[in-house]
Amino acid sequence: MASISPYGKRFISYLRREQIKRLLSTRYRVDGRGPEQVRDVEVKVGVVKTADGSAEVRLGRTHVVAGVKVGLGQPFPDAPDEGVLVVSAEVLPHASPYTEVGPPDESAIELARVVDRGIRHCGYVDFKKLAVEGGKAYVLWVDLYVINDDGNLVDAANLAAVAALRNTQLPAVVKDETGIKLGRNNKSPLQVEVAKVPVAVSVGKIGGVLLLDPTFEEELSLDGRITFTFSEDRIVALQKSAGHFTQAELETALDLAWRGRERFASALKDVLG
Amino acid sequence: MASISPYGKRFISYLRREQIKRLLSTRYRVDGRGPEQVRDVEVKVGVVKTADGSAEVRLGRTHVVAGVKVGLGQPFPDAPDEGVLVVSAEVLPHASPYTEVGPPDESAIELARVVDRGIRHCGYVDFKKLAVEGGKAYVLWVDLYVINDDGNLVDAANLAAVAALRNTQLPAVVKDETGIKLGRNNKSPLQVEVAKVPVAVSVGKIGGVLLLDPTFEEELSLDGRITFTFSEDRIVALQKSAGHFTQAELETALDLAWRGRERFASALKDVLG
Amino acid sequence: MASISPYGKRFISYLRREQIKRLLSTRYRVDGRGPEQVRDVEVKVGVVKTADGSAEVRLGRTHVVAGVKVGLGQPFPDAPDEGVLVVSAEVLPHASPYTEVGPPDESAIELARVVDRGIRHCGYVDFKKLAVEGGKAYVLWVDLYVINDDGNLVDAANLAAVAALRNTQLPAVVKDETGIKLGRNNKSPLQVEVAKVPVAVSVGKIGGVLLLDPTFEEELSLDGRITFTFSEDRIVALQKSAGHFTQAELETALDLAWRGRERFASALKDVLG
Amino acid sequence: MKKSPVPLLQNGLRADGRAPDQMREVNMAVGVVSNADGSAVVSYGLTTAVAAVYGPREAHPRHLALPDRGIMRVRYHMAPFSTKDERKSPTPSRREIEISKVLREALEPAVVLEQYPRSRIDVFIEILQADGSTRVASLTAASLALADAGIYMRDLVIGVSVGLVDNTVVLDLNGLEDQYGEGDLPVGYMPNLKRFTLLQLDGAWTRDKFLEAIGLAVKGAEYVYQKARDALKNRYMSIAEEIYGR
Amino acid sequence: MKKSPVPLLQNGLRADGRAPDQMREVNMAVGVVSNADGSAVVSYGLTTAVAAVYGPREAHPRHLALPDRGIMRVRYHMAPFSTKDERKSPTPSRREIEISKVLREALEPAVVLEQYPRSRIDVFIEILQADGSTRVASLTAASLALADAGIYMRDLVIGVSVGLVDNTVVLDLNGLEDQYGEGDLPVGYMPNLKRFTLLQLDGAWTRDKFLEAIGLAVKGAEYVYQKARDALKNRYMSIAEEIYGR
Amino acid sequence: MKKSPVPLLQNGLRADGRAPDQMREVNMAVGVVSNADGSAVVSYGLTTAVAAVYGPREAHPRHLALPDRGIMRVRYHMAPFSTKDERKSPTPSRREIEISKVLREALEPAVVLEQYPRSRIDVFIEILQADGSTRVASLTAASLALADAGIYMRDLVIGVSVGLVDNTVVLDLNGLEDQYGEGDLPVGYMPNLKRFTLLQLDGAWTRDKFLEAIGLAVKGAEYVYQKARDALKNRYMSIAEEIYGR
Repeated sequence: MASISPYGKRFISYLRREQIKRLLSTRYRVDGRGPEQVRDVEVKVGVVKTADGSAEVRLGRTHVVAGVKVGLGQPFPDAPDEGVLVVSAEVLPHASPYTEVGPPDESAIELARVVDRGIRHCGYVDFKKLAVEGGKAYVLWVDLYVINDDGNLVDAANLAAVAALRNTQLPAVVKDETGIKLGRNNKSPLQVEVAKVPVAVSVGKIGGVLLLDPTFEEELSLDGRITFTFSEDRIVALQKSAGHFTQAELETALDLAWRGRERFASALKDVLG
Repeated sequence: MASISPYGKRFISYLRREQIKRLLSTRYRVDGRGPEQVRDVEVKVGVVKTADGSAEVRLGRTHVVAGVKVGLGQPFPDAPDEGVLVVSAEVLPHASPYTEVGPPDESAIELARVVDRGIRHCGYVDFKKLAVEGGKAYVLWVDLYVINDDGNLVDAANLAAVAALRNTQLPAVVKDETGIKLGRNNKSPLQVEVAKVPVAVSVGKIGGVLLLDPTFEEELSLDGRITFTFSEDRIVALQKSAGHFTQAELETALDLAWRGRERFASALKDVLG
Repeated sequence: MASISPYGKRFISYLRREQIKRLLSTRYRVDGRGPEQVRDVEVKVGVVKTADGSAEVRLGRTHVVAGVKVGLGQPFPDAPDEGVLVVSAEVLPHASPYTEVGPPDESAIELARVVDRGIRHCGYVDFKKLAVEGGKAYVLWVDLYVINDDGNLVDAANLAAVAALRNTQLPAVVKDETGIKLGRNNKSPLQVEVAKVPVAVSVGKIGGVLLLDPTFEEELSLDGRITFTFSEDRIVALQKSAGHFTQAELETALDLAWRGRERFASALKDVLG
Repeated sequence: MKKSPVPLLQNGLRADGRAPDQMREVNMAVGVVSNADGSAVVSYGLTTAVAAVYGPREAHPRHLALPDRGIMRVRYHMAPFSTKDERKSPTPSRREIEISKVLREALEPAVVLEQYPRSRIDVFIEILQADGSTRVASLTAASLALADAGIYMRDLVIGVSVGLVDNTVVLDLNGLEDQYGEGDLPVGYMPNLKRFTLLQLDGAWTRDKFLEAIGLAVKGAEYVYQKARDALKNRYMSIAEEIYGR
Repeated sequence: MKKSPVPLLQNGLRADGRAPDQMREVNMAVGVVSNADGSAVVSYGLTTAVAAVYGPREAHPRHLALPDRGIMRVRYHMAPFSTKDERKSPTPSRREIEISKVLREALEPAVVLEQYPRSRIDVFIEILQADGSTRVASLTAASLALADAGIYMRDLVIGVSVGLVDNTVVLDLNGLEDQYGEGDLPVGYMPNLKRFTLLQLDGAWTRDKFLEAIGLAVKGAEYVYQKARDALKNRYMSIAEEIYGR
Repeated sequence: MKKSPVPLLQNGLRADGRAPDQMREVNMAVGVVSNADGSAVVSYGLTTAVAAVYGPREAHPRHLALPDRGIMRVRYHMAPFSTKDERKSPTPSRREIEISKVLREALEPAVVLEQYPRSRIDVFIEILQADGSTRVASLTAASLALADAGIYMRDLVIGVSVGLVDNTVVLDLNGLEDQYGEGDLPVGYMPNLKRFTLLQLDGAWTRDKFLEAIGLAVKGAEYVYQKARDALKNRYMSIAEEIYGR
């Protein structure tokens, strides 16, 4: 309830942290990757049969499921002729020993909102096509479910969300005496503009070295962290979520993220078709 | 909010527990009863004048009040032509030194839901008769109020609920320019099928002995606990709520509960008419 | 959520308390005032441009802002032809080192309700004129915002509320195809009956001495506290909020409050016009 | 003020037949909740409040404990079936939260909290039936429950309401008078110490009517006080019987 | 009972082609959540439950710790996209809170909590797909996750449901049978100790049908138990491989 | 993007008459909340944020305290009457919770938390009027309040927003430009250390426009920084006057 920002108690030992830094100064990471290297990434769609659209992403040992449910509702007052997108994120208590049971905390809320901002305005989904007669609109409920957290949730969750939307089937709108309803026996694919798919790429900074796709223990050692979301050649979302950056670092991070974008985009290729 | 199940801190001293067990091995209970004996039970109806139906049950020193309020609402989507039953339970902070102030905890929720399941499908209330024109339905709000907890809340609360329903007067449905309302000046009795009244009977197990109607301190010594709800000769609800049972114990408990049913049914006789 | 009344931990040292009492026995207060003297009071209206009405009150170092937002809603069922008043109070965490972040606590709720009762029935606002065709009504949301708490919040908040209402502009009711709305481009002043303005005056009791306008540290030393709200020559609200009073003290407090009323009323003069 | 469906005052009598200075039937019983350290049920006409006291017990959470005196918590709550029309939501309303606070502040002057450092005394009040004057019936019930629990008290706090009906001062408002009358003035009073510990007010009162009402409240409280003393005496007698036999 | 859109039983076979005493396809895997101390995913047909165990760890908040044994917390929760029709609100419902309680009480008899004084064992269960029998699939998943975490256990608790369809006792209800059948009886059973730790019931059952159903549940549980043992064996084998090489 | 009711840019000037690189009128005052350890009010045009700091004080609840440094809590909240149209619900929205987090993370790099082990510093920010750029005005106000409280800081964090309007990069978005423009880029910047501590972005930006915007943000922050230094100087002067007389 309180919006006041609490502190989680996530520790990494001083020794391990120094080890990560020392190794990185030789441009190696403790899991053997180079700074610009992304972990193995796997994207599967249609994994949740009860959802209207779904996807599962494994980024190293990070594991995220996205499920889309389509509903009917009121459009936003300032966009009466558009569908509605609601992105929520839940980091399951399964995901790490630090996760508390309860409503989403500030980190989960930030995760959902960064993914949401990437999708909302880039043109990947044409919300104008999701208006429904009678002043109603389709509501796309995208639920991001983190099952195991080994770092870099934003990049993984963004992939899961865009893949699940690609996989989504819109139930038909049915009228009967009591009003307008959704008929799940008659579905058609949600149209998405594949070329405009938003891709989020996070860049971490440890001891002056910029790197892609940080793991959980790297995240505990960060001096800075920033996420860029790209759609085509545009930046459509940005979130500095730890530390600080000089202007030169910012430019370097942007270029590094742009290169990382390729890696994630290619993992989506089969899924987007 | 969190559905995670917390632990209450309810203790009984080791010595008292051993005393209860030792005595029970000779088939006596610390309050002088035999294992199959139910405490004095008293059922009164009409005790709350502001309610549309009410009853009060004293089972030994356990004291439960049930109040029924009738409202108008939407039927459930999967039963558009039926009335709605909502059973809630509150264990008042009055009831014992262990009760915390706050929204109902898991035990109160379980209590309400077990009583609800007993009533919902057994035919005691004919929900089809509670549909109201214009797509609306009567809502029966049954509030179970535990004022003093000396054990066996389920059996007492079930008695209070069925007696309060028997005592309920349905306000007439009135139409005016603003729509449909309830008129409390014009009431008629809620029809219940007396023969189908559901009766909940709990069986406790302490050191291998099965017993009826456990007190609060016996409940702190239980190795097992199961509640059967009967309507006519059918089992209409069942809830194992502590420990474990062998198949043989289960059959014995069922037969014991069936005998206990008589005792509670006779306490209802005057009330049900 | 829980309505159980918690204890704040607000302390004043024993020595300071004795100092306040000793000085007061000579009819002096630690800030140099006499018992019947009110601190400097300043009332400004129109201080929040985004609100439909607003005011700011400084009573010594106590600082309260009131903002009025006008909405459309349902009238109360027992007053279908009247507008609706909703007074809320929030003591900002800014206001003192004792304020916790969270939903309004019992003190903030009491503050809002005492101010509300003063305004609701005295005729200052004619709620009959706030009905809107089609079974709707104007809703006056009055939010009392305590920015700095140096005592006597009720008197200050009441002044801010009545001044903000005097400053309020009612948006016009506009009809379009989707129904009734408010049009904020077309506003007209909320009519208030200036002569009936309710004025709240609190009286504190310390060691037998009655005094007006207690400061925060005086409030921590009170043996009694009572607030009278006057409209014309009537008492329209009353709240004993600490300690106890004899009948003689009660009469003296009433007369003292009546004299204090003048001081607050004159601070309102320019604002009410 | 809305117009009442029936005249509130006719030929000097109220709609329920009472004289202006007459209480409804007052009933009390002490020791009604067997698990509680102290308890009481009080009814003024239909209005029924049941109070239970637990304590003194260890203050918890511990950072709330005070080194030099006990703390008291008070909860006033209305049962969902206690009101006349629709079911009341069980979630505490702002009204219930405010009343919990004023009841605590009405009881505190009577309880010798200095006797109970680092301890907590909990007072729970539930309204089972509401027909006006619920907060003042609660106050009487809470006082009896505290006394039943053996808590040190300077005096009982007795609650009564007075009101304005057709510009006449009346004692012990019922629901109808509360809804349609011109004023409501709930009072908490310590009859021996002659002090007011609860005072609230609604409506529009002249100074004279207000002081007249205060005077009537004192009389009403003294009447209820006698009933309360009897209820406590009965309780002690029955405990004594239990212990020493007849 | 509402009428099913398709016959639930025809020529001795159920709507999905199963015999009355036949489970749906049962799949299990252990060690699926790498951060957890133990984990498992179990599916009965479409119904899929993933369980993770953390602990034993220090009980926190500390006043909940017990000096002589560990405490166990269990959370059962359904994903918003796990149900067939509308999105389910993620706020725990009363149903989910009750099931969390009965699952905890079904697991406690199997866990040797005396081994873990002052500690806490957390069991988190999430339903990813729901098609009937979710609580019993949860029970099996939780047992496997506890075993995977190396928690001392007296036995596995295996969950299966039995139900009444056209007055025939059937094993492992799916969503259709749960919604339109005449009775649902979820069971938790320890196959070695031969004890029931979860029993609930809906519908209307004669004594005979009830006992017949209990008998069928035992058979179903024994079948699932073999699968569970295999899943644990596979997990140990793969760990052994990791450690000792092929 | 929706179409604006008025042109956002015409003849090189914005709807409110500003040049693209021009801030609205900036006003600041320090020490405005007398009970707080530090406080400030900052306005960029209509947008008004008032910040108060309490601390360092003992971290509470104690299990949140860190042995080697202080913790900081930040709350960003909007008054119900701060928005243009309907009353805003006072319950913190997801947006307010996210902004509280990014503001804390924008302030942390500037505060020498190592100086305050086991302590807590609380920063409370309230938006009294909202007309765009509320989070960046909050950042400036919070920095001033922290400095006013005498908290050790490496630099002030200055907040400004830049945006895209008709494909032109503009400084300090107002509400209209925020709603109808093509992009919003709030920035937190430490002018002496030349480091960015807050960066968010909405809309669609090419690399070039993004870098141009960052450059403009730095200029805007340097301008606001001079105002902030003056406001602090005034505060110190008035304190000095109080202490040493004129």
